[in-house]
Amino acid sequence: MQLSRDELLSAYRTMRTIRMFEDRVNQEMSTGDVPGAVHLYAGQEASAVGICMHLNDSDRIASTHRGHGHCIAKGCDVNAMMAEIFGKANGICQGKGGSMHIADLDRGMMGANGIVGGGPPLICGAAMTAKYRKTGGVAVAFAGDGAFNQGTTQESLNLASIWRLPVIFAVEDNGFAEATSSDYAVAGDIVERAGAYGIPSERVDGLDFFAVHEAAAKAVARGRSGDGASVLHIKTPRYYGHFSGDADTYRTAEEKEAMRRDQDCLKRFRERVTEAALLDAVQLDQLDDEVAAAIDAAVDFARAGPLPESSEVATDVYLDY
Amino acid sequence: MQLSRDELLSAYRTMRTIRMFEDRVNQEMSTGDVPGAVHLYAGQEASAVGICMHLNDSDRIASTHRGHGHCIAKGCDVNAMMAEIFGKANGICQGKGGSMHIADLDRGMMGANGIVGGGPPLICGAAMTAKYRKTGGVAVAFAGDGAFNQGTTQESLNLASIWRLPVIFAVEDNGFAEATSSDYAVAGDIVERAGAYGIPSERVDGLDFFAVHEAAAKAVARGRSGDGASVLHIKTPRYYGHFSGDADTYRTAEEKEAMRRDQDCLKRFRERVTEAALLDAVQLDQLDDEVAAAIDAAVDFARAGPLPESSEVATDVYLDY
Amino acid sequence: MARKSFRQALNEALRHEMARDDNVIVLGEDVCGGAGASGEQDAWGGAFGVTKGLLAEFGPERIMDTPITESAFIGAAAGAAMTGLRPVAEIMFVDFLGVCFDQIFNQAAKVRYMFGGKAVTPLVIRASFGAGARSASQHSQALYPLFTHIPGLKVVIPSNPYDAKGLLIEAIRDDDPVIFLENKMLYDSEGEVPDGAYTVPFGEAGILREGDDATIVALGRMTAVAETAAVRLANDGIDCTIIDPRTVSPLDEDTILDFVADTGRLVIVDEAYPRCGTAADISSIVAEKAFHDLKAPILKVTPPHAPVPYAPQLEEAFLPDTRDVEAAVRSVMEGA
Amino acid sequence: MARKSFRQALNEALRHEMARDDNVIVLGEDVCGGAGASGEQDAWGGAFGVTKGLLAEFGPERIMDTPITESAFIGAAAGAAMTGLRPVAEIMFVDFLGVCFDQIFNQAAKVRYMFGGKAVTPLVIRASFGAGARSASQHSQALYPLFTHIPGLKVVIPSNPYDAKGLLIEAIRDDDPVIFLENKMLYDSEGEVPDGAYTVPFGEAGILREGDDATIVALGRMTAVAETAAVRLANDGIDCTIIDPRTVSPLDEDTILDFVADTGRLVIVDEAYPRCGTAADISSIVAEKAFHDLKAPILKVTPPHAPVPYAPQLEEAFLPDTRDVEAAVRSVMEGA
Ligand SMILES: Cc1ncc(C[n+]2csc(CCOP(=O)(O)OP(=O)(O)O)c2C)c(N)n1
Ligand SMILES: Cc1ncc(C[n+]2csc(CCOP(=O)(O)OP(=O)(O)O)c2C)c(N)n1
Ligand SMILES: [Mg+2]
Ligand SMILES: [Mg+2]
Repeated sequence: MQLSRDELLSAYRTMRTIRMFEDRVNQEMSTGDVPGAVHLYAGQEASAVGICMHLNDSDRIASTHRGHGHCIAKGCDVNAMMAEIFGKANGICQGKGGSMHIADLDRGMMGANGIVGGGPPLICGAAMTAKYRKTGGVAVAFAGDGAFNQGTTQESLNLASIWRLPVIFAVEDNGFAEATSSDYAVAGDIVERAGAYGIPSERVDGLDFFAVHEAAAKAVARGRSGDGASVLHIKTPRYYGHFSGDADTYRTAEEKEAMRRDQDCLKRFRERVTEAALLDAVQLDQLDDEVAAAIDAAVDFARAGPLPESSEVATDVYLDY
Repeated sequence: MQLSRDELLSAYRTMRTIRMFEDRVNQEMSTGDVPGAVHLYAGQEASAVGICMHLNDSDRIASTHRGHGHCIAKGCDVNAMMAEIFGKANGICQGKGGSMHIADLDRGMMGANGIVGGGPPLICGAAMTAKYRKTGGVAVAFAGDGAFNQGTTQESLNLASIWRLPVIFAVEDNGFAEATSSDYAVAGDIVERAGAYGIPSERVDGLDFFAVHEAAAKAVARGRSGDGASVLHIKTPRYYGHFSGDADTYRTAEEKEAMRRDQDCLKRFRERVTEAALLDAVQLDQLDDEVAAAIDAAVDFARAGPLPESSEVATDVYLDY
Repeated sequence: MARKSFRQALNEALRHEMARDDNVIVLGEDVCGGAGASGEQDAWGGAFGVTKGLLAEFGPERIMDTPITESAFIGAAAGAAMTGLRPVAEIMFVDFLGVCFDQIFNQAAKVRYMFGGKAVTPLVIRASFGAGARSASQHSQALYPLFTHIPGLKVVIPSNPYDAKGLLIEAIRDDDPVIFLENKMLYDSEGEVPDGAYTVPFGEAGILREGDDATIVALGRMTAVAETAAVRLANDGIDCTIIDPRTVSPLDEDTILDFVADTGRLVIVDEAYPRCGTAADISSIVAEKAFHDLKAPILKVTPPHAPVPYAPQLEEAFLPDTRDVEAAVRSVMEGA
Repeated sequence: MARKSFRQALNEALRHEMARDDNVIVLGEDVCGGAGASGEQDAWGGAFGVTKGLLAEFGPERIMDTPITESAFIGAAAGAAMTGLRPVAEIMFVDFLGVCFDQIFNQAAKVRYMFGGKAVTPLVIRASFGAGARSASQHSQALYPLFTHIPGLKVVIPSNPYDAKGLLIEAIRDDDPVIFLENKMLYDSEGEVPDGAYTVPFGEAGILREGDDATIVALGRMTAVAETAAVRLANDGIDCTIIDPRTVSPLDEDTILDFVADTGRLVIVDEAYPRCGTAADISSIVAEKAFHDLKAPILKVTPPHAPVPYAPQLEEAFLPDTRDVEAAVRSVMEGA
């Protein structure tokens, strides 16, 4: 599938935004001004962006605890996200949700999720709505290798299969669920396990934006045309520890160094598009600067944001009670 | 695998006991003297017996709502079972459990279960005990086609696989979960789905006692020797409605007639052993009479049993509180 | 008005709302019954026949048999609600909540709050509950205190066919997640039920009887137990008010407090387990807000802290009965 | 005796019992941390480091990292308990109970009763709970009222390192299923803890302070909130008793009733949600059994009926604090 210059620029900008957002959040953690913990998505950018580029606001995604990348790729406002992480009233959830509950239903972003395996059932419902209304919409459940084992995910695969729901299960396999490796915890093979539900299922190189983009194109087309669900098993690295408090000692220093050096989807993207002369380096550097400025602005926005009023503690529990 | 005459007689006796037990419970339902509902196992006898013949009291099984057959095959006392179903104080659970909670831990029978998919996690635990203590014991989770979909079952397959637990998952596929067919509800293929966890998995003809017995022999040997879990996907008919109040109109009269006529594991067993001159018909008829007398006695035992004292309502909640 | 069963009242509520709004869909295990089978396609209409006939009227796109995967289909119902449908999902027995509780209490109940007010989740989850059917420990529980505990859920417990219909219509039209619980012993009970659609509001208790001596609060099937007791007590000159909260979340505290102010005596009859249960909840509200009106201890008439047993003699001993209620009222009359 | 942290006290309890009885095993997500990885094999010791070091001491057959399949491994722990082991399973955050609740409340809790007294299930499930760590709605709940509601479970909530160790040893030696809940804000708190093994019995409250004017009941981290409030109140001449029930199921009713008989005034401070919560539960027991001793309403100091928010300002507003307790005690002193 041939991508236009604008599309390539947009893909790169979004991936870079995610990377810089995460690196910056990581940095801000050490200031002590971020109240809660975060799970950073850095390293996995090609997955979120390669998939979400095919989606519009009426398509839905359900995300995970490691949700910032999905949110950005699905069009959530970066300022409001940052403010949310800082716990401010101008946050995307008014400071009530924090990193693990960023959501923007107008963008079709149905929420990060603090429960591993929480998203796949919800996304089946979003797909039911699309199917029932015949909108041609699709719904994507992002889930980690750990989440893939969860019964809720397995049940969702079954439901999506028998009802031919327009769902894409994007299984982001970063090799770890917290400190436990997927080699140890995931029995058998993810592609086979998903395929045995009768769902077309394929392994995708998460370092290669173009591979993700192409696999996602097929899966999205399948969903839109009424041919049902798909599974993408996306191998991808996790740059940081599991969460902001993780010393990450279960991986060796060499392993982590090699990962960052050899497994960088952004680097690969740059190489590929510059070598093919699709975009030039100067342009990309300029984009990097723009993104850096946007992230600076997001942090400023967040820091300047008002604190929530304590009287808000019990509002928005119900619409009407 | 060659079965001795005694083993053949014992297998037949147990299968016939289950069949007559269930037919009789069905009959007793209409007297109004059985307080609760029952889920009858008639038709599926070869499965319970073909598997449990390989087990001893220190091997464990976990059963389902349709548990009478498993209980009998695992050696539970038929009198005490019948008394339980009648809600009597001499019942196997002192009248507290009823049909859906028959258990006898001394026989390794860890309970019928009112929750679909409730048993597989428990049986993983029994297998952990066997493995940890190096007893060579195995643990069998019976589960229906409906239960196979449940997330608890899928999670148990994963756990049993990665820990190489001595578990046998006996998936009794009677084509229906209540009124919903497995063709509709089960995505993909059970053997493939189980196999994709890296667990040896095979389809077995549940009408053929010898096929079940042989497949179970391999699975049990695998468990005992430390080679981990197995899955048997056993196709089997369900003679009665889902439960005692089910009009069973989702199956046509012809279909049900044909099922009872053509799919009878007891008939097949008789034919096979008499044609091969392993046992003779007279002997088998005599056994039938003995079993009939035993079932009569069980009903007498149950009817004569004392009612539980109402003061027992709050005993045995805890060992110590 | 015609006499109709509780079951029929619920069925009519679903039919009205499905006809009125095509965003209303129904899903659950065997809500039709017969998917993929050779025989009747609407063979069950749910385990208790409540949804029977909807398939013929509204078709398979609007009422769907599900596999036995409660997490997936309850979660899907929540997700469908978040994206614009108004699903009515059925969990056959409330006892099964344990396999899908996360989707109810951490997802459906909390998305609105966590997302800063952005999510709207017009989800109804129907389930049968209650002891009395000889169904033993895993098919007879009440369990509504678990839902009541969770902020974000509304919890409805109708006691009669009229309320059942009106409350279910209200639940379907409500934009928050509603847990709608049907006492399985009431499905065959009858009462006057209008043919048309009407609503019974949440958070407004019903007054089943008025009397100056003592106030009894009872829900669901326990209202009938309270009523029988009240009739007997009236023969002895003890006049009771009976309040049916109808919804426990929201709870109509005002009505309860008003009557306690009048009678000074309160007995709560409830079939849920006692610890952290509904009776305890209501008692504590009164002990906090109407203490000075009280002339006697607040008595709770509940089952013991024990699972539900199978044998009839044991199950009868488990459930609160008329004598228990009578004794409690007599006790509070003595102020003891 | 040495000063030790709550975390270390728990770790010692596990070590004593694993050394004492090789039926004791430990399992849960990352209870070691590092399974299948290239680096450190005991990298986590659980999300809060409680099980750190057990792998080296007892080996991988006795402490096992699990996949993220709570139903399977909590159920497996129950099944292992039914067959003779004494598993201690960890659910990182009690908020995750929703994905495995059936195995806890319909299986582990009920097998003994359903089977007529035949099953013995010496299972301990440990979980962290509580607000204050800026972890938002799905990682900050208390939820022990859900367990307390269920017959067959014991529910333990230690408030200090000494109790934590003694109660955990008691839990592991207990033959019933025990839910052992650790307030995550207490892991770093310190106190005197003996080096050897000892038990703190279930169903016996601790008296943290005695005073004649009012009784405060508080659990877990709320005991410290109550203590601070009590010191301030004492400056104004209001002397409070503080009772820490330590276990809510069983609950030491006698101690609470005795002190209420002395003081006539009761305030319950609890961080669980209010509806059908622990404060309501205790209040209702007192309103039933010690009504005539009461001189004032029973006040509950709890969070609002709302999920736990993320932002610090909101989370502080959510949690009961010293001023709330002080105000409640002053209010009951006035009898209002
Ligand atoms: C039901 C549940 N169990 C456990 C956790 C704790 N937890 C949070 S993230 C995580 C690991 C998830 O691994 P994976 O799905 O691979 O996602 P990754 O973190 O690698 O992106 C765990 C165990 C949780 N949040 N929810
Ligand atoms: C968690 C749960 N969901 C639903 C039910 C209601 N139910 C009881 S048996 C049954 C069908 C089970 O089908 P299957 O596993 O195929 O066993 P079969 O009845 O065919 O033996 C259902 C849905 C239940 N008991 N537990
Ligand atoms: Mg992962
Ligand atoms: Mg079946």
